[in-house]
Amino acid sequence: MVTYVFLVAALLAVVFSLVTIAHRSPVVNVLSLAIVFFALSAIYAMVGMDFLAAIQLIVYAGAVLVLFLFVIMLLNIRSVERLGSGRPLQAALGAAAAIAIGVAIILVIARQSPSFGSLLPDTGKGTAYSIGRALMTTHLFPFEFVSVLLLAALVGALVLARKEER
Amino acid sequence: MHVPHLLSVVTLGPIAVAAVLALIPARLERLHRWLALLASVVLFAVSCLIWTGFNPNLPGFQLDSGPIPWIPQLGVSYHLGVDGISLLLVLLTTLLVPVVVLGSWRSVTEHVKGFHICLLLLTSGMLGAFLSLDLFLFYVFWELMLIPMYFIIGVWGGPRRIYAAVKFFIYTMVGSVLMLVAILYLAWFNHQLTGVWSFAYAEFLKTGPQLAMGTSFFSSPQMLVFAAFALAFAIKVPMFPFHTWLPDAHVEAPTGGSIILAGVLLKLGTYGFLRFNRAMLPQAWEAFAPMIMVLAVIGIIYGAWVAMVQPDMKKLVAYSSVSHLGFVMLGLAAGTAASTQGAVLQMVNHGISTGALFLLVGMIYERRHTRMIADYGGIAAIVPVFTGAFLLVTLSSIGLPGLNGFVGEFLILAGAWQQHPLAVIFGALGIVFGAVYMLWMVQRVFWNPLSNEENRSLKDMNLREVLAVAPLLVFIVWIGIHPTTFLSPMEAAVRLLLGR
Amino acid sequence: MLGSLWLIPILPLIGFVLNLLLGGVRARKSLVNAVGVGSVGAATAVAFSTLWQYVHQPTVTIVERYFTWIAAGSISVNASFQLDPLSAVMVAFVTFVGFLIHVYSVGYMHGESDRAYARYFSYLNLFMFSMLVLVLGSNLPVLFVGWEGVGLCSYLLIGFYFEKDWCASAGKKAFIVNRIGDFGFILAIFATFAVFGSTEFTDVFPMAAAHPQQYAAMATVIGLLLFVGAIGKSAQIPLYVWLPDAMAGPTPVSALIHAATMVTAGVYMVVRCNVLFRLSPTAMLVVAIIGGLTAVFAATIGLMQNDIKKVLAYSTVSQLGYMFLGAGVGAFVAAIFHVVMHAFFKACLFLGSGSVIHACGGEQDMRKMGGLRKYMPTTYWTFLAATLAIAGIVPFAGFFSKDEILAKAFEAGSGGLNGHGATYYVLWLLGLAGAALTAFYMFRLVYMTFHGSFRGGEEAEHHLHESPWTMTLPLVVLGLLSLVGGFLGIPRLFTGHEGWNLIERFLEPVLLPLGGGEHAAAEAAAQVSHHVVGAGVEWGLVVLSLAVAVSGILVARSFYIGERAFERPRRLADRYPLAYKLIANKYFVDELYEAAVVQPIHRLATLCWKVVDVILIDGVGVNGTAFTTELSGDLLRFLQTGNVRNYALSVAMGVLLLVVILW
Amino acid sequence: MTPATLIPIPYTWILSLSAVLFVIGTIGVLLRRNGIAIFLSLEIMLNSANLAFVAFALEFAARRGVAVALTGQLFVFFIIGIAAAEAAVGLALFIALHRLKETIDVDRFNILRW
Amino acid sequence: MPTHSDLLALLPELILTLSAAALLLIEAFLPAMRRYASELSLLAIAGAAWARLSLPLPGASWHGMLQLDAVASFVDIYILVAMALTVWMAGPFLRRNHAEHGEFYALLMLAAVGAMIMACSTDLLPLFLGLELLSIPLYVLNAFFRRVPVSLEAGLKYFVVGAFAAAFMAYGIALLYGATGTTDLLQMGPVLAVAGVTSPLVAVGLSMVIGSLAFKLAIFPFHGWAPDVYQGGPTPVTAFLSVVPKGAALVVLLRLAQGLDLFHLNNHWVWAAGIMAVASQTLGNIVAIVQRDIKRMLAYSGIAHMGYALVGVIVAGSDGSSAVLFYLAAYTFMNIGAFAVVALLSEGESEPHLISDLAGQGWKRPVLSLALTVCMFSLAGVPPFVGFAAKFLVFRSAVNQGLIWLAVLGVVNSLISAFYYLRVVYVLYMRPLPRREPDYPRSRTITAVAAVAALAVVVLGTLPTPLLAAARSAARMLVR
Repeated sequence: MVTYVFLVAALLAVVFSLVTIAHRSPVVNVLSLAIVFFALSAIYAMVGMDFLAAIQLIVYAGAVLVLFLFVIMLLNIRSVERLGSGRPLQAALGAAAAIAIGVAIILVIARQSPSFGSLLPDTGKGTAYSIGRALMTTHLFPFEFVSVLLLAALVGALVLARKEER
Repeated sequence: MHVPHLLSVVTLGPIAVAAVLALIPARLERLHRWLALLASVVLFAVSCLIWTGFNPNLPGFQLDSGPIPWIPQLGVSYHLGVDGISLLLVLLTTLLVPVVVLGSWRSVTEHVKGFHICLLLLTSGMLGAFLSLDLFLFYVFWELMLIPMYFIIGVWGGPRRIYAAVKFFIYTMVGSVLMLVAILYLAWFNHQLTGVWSFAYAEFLKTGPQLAMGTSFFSSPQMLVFAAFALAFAIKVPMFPFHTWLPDAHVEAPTGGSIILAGVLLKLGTYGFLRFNRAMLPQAWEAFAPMIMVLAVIGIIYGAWVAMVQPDMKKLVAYSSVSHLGFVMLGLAAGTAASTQGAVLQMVNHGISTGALFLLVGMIYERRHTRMIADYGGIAAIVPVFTGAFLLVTLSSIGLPGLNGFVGEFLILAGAWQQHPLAVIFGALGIVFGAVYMLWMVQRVFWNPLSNEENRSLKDMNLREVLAVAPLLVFIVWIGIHPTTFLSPMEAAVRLLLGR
Repeated sequence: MLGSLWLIPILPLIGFVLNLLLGGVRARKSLVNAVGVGSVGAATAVAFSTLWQYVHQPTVTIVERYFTWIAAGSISVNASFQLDPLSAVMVAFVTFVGFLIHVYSVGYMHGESDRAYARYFSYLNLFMFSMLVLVLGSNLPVLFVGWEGVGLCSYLLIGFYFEKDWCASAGKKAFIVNRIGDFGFILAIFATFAVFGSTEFTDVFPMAAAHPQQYAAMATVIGLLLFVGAIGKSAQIPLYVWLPDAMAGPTPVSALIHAATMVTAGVYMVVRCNVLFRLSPTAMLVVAIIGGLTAVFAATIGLMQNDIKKVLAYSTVSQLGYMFLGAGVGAFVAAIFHVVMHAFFKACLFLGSGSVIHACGGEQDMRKMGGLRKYMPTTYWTFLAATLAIAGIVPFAGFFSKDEILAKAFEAGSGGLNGHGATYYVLWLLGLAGAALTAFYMFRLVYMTFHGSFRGGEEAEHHLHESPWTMTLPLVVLGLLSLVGGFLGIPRLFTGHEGWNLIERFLEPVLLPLGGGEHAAAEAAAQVSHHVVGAGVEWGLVVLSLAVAVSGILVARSFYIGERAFERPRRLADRYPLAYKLIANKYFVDELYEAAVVQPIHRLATLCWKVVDVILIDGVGVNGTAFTTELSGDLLRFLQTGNVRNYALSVAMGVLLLVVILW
Repeated sequence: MTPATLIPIPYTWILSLSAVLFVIGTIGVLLRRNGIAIFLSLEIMLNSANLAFVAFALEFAARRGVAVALTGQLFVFFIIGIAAAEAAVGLALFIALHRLKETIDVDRFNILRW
Repeated sequence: MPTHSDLLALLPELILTLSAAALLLIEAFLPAMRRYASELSLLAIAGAAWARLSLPLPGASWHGMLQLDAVASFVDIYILVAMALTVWMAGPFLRRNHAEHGEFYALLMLAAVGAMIMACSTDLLPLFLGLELLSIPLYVLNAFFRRVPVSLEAGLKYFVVGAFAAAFMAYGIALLYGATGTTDLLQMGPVLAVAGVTSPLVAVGLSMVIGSLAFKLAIFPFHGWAPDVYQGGPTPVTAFLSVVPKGAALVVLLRLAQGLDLFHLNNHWVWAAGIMAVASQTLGNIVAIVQRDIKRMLAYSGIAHMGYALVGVIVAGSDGSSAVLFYLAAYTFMNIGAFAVVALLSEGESEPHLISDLAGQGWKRPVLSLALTVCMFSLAGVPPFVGFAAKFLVFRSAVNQGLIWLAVLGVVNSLISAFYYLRVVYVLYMRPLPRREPDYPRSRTITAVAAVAALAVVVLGTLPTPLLAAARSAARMLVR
């Protein structure tokens, strides 16, 4: 049962990520990417990583993608460009390189023992608890640090997109 | 009179003076000239102290300044020392510097300040290269010479000066970069053997000969190291076929530049061969000596021939340098005591004679702004003193007995004869051709009917110019009649050097 | 003054320096005379007093070391002089003739500007210095110093009128051709060092003489190399070409340098090294052959020259040939004897011709002269005496010396010296023929110049006059010497015993006995001067050579005297046009050298420069590399397309690359 | 702590999925001209990385225990944060670009070259 | 909860971050103070430097995520100095371009913090975060002049390629994590050592991580962005960009190479890195020869120089590491010196900085030109300048490791590089001033920056001992 769910989710992810990169309309791209994210969060949830699943939905699908949509609307971009149009060589080499890398990774994976993964131990508190603890103890530094990162991003965005300097 | 760290004073003094000049505003041109002149004369005087303080009976290095740890982590130290060989070359250098200052009095008219600063830095570079007993230090000085010379050629030079300057710089670097790797390798090897990191010449003298000779060139560390050094020096000498930078550099460089270039810089090549290749890598030297000898002989004759057909006086003299340094290399390659001493003496001779030639050519160039032989002819009647001086220098450079050139060539060839008569026979041909191209130029410039009316108004040498040439002429005759003065100090050093 | 030989050369050197300075300040001529002539005069005085002391003391060879000149490793050369019979003779006549010619120059050069005048005398003094160093030097390098020094002076003096390009060229030619000779000489010095470890005559020759077999082989090498030097300096085939051109210099210079002294340096050197030559039959033979050939060859050219000085020049070459012939047949003494005699009469001839030219206002073409006898008697008579001397008429100087040489050549032939009898016979015949030619062209000269009527045109004729005493005095002295000088070496044949052959007795010690030991000495003496031929044959030879000479004179007379003068030669020329062209153009030797040596080298040199240097090394090698680098840069820069996605792609590929390598 | 219970999905499957997504993302970046699209592809790549982390975390959860698994999850957490930050800056950049040139076709920005 | 020492250990970073925030506040509420932004940030930098130098180095802190050791402090100081020079010259520069904004300095400082964190982190997580914090402000700073097309374009290019590389890094980290079960380099090493020779998993993971670091270093073939970004970005930013990220990235590479002992772990590593090193040297130098724009030329020269530095990374060990650290310091001074001069000898940001426009300046602006000349010769590796000492150390380490081929190719390359460095010099001194003399601005401050840099180049070149000592002690920390 779970297997089928996973397979479906995986299928969705692949297909819609393809749509994301292939479709001409930015809006469609964003929406299909949203579907990909849903699929991924589904997988996370399925393997018991509820917290990740949640932020995947909230932060990504919820915040980031919406941001994208806003921008697209704002600039009302409607590009008629299609995948790999214009530069055949770049397209060919690019695809080749990407696939080659993919093949490499697959080969690597193939060497891994196909042991069955396991659900995380059900502590009853879900993963959020342990992650939260980690963030406040062992991983306090990165956690705080990300705030600086976000500050930088904030300022950066401000500097770039600010309408008009006085 | 004892001066502590005499060698350091001599070597670094010019830099100090240069610093002083740097602080003086550029518009005070006369002040710059006079200060530079004063400094260089004092420098010569001080370097004479080296001579007086030098004990000719000691074979090794004397008057050491240092070793002072410089980059102790790498075993690099600051260490200067002088032996009979470097003594002569140091004196030659310090003798030529005032000459250059005087010779540039009129020819260098713009950026006077810069010129003299460059000249002084260059002086330090040359002296340092002759005196340093640490290969890192040597390399630093060796490269240090490039920069001021690059400017002297490029800023105060002739129409194609930039090309010439860059060519000079790159050409020289081609050789020296590989030398750097060789030095590093030697240091590593030295560490393998002794367990200490050091770039000291003394250390390398001990460990260098232990480098394996291997079976083939590429499998032979010693030969590879030798080749790396040899390339650097062969370019500097310059030996055929690495000589093509020389004509350009000489023709484009200002008078002073040419004098230094021909007088001293080229000697660094031959000096390097003797000091490093010969002394540090004896087996490889054995293996390469025949090749060097062949190249030297080719250089002698080739240089003479090409000089013969030059329309430009400076180019002619430049190619004559190729020929003369061929003699020096021949003497070094033959490796007998006589030929080696002759070679060292010939370095000095060439420095003086060719320096004087460039100086004189420069003087006439200042007057007529042409160096083309064809533009002259029959000026002997108009500028007798100049003619006399030029004739004397010419005779010295074609090796007339009683003048300096002969002594050197005689010792080189006589010494080499015992080893390789054939090489000597071909080398001696160079003497014949030498007479041909020099006398032919003299005839076309000074004799024959006065072809060009503009020459009728030529002025003869003035006092400054006479003063500039005089010391050189004195040495030309002195070395010619009583070379023992200069041969005896180097004897012990040469013996030691060849002994190993 | 014995014990301070250095005084002799040093005096002219001082004169040289002083005159240079005087020239610088444009001093008056009288001052220059005082210095120039005075210094040489003093030197002469010193020389003769020294010699006087020398001959009155027992030691044969006196060597004075002054200081170590060059010393390095195995090479060591002393600055030292040596006085022995040979150098004594040389010093004597060099100083004497030199002095006379200085005196002569005072008159001859008075027309020059003060500065040029001073320059002239300074050069002349420098020459005297160098020549004396040459003859006094006690080892090869010092000898070489003088050797090159005289070369330099001849270069400077030939090019004295440097504003005339042919003079300048002639000077250059002289120096360079001499250099070719010096090339051999200096190699010989190196070889000597290598073989004997020294170049002191007093070391080398006894050593060589002591062990003939051991050193024979090297002696050949050294001897031949030395002889190359002699060929250059003494203008022998094939390097004689510079001497005729050297006549471009002032006539006294031709007299002093290119007749009397410098050119004989080669002979001196060969005689000086006689031991080495005697060790090597080959060397001897070569010397003799070259000498003999030159003697005749030059004489033939002399036949048709019309420039009075050119005739004398070629005759000089030919006479030098005789000297080498003499040396080559072992008649070293005779060679030196001839050197001295030649110095007398040839100097006299040149000075006479100078006086003639002086009179004719610089005209040197004999066809524009004639009948000068009545205008300048002194010149005529002295000239005649010298001519008879060179033609070898009894009892003039040339007779004894030349006859000695020919006799020795004949003996060498009949005695089969070193087993080359036939060759030596041929050489003797050549010598004889040369004698006839000499007599002919010399009298041709005399007749064309002094006899008949003046052909130089009217107003030239008015200026004809005898020269001043400063010029005639040396003429007279030299004329007398060429009359009586020969008595220095009267052969045994005439007097019945050796005693009268002063010069031979005097020079005997120079010819060291070979192989050491008494027996060997006797054998050596026999080899050098053995009398295989009887007195009858000798008388025959004497008569023969006299007859030859006289016949030559008669032919000349019949050609150039009387109302049908110049007719026969013209007819001859018409009959043998080819030979005429050939000889008149000096066998085209100069042209040959130009085409075969000078031009090829020049072309080769240009090739080296324009092709090897500029195109190959610099163009292809150096600039080629630079260009290639820059070109590749210009191509590679287009990898930088400016398209960001390409950059991303290259990142991806880079990762791929790493993956592949690190896998 | 109850022992981890197996789920019937080999983690290698998840890994493979991530690989595929990574490839797709890469292709997107390399083949699209539209800046936004490129950006979306980048997001796909980041997510594929996340997926990989998750996969390995699962694997380790079984073999090496919770802590090790946690590292992976935390990484995912932070990557999401970073993605957000990049998004902000990136989008601002595109806005600026669009203001300047009325386009976000990256191929049109090639003044700087060679 | 973070311990006292944890906080102290990061005091410099804290100072910078806080003053960045402060600057932002000033920007927002005290526009009048804006003029002193650069001075204030200089103060902050000084404070940070003081903190780093005076406070003890606790070593491992923040649960072993950060390693505050001698290396870290060396690099921190290096970064701070570089930033100080940048900020110092930025003041007049921005004023001239009417773009005086506190954000500029704030972003610079945040980027610096990122770099410093990168340098001291031994865990891939803070490493990655640091990388991002370093990158994101730089994306912005390159595009800081939003009016200037080239500036924006530079930002775009840096951003796209940067984000792409970052994605690779993320995935690579994931794979490494998968291979070793940890993201801590110090633990990773032993694990791999136990696991024996590399699994492909590690290979791929490493490739991706190293690749994205190489992107920061602009090593071939990850260099594509560099010339465009250098040319387009505001000159002070370029100066910063050309040294600080490279310092951080190199140190991380060193930690990797050292921690995982790549030299022995994977014998292909030497080849891979060696090829990349030589390739970047050659490409950088050869293409630099034909550049007309000096900033672009410096970009290519930078590519080449990172190639040299990479040689030291390959050798690793105390020799190689110390050589690399020394190289960093040397490179900073000569490069920033050059950029300072460029910032002054140009007519405006939107104008190209043509080398030919320097004609004749040598005698007109002696100090600047001398500084530039010194930097050029130093970059060319001519003694007695620090550039030579740096190259000398790197090649020495290579020779001592038996990697003579790397040394030889290296010196040959530095020979090629002489071509274009010399061009700058002769244009300065040997070409006449053009008819229409360009009116280049004058600024004591920027001149001072150039002079200081040049002076440092000379002094460190003639007396490298102290710097070398520091580098070596730092390297020793790295090796143990």
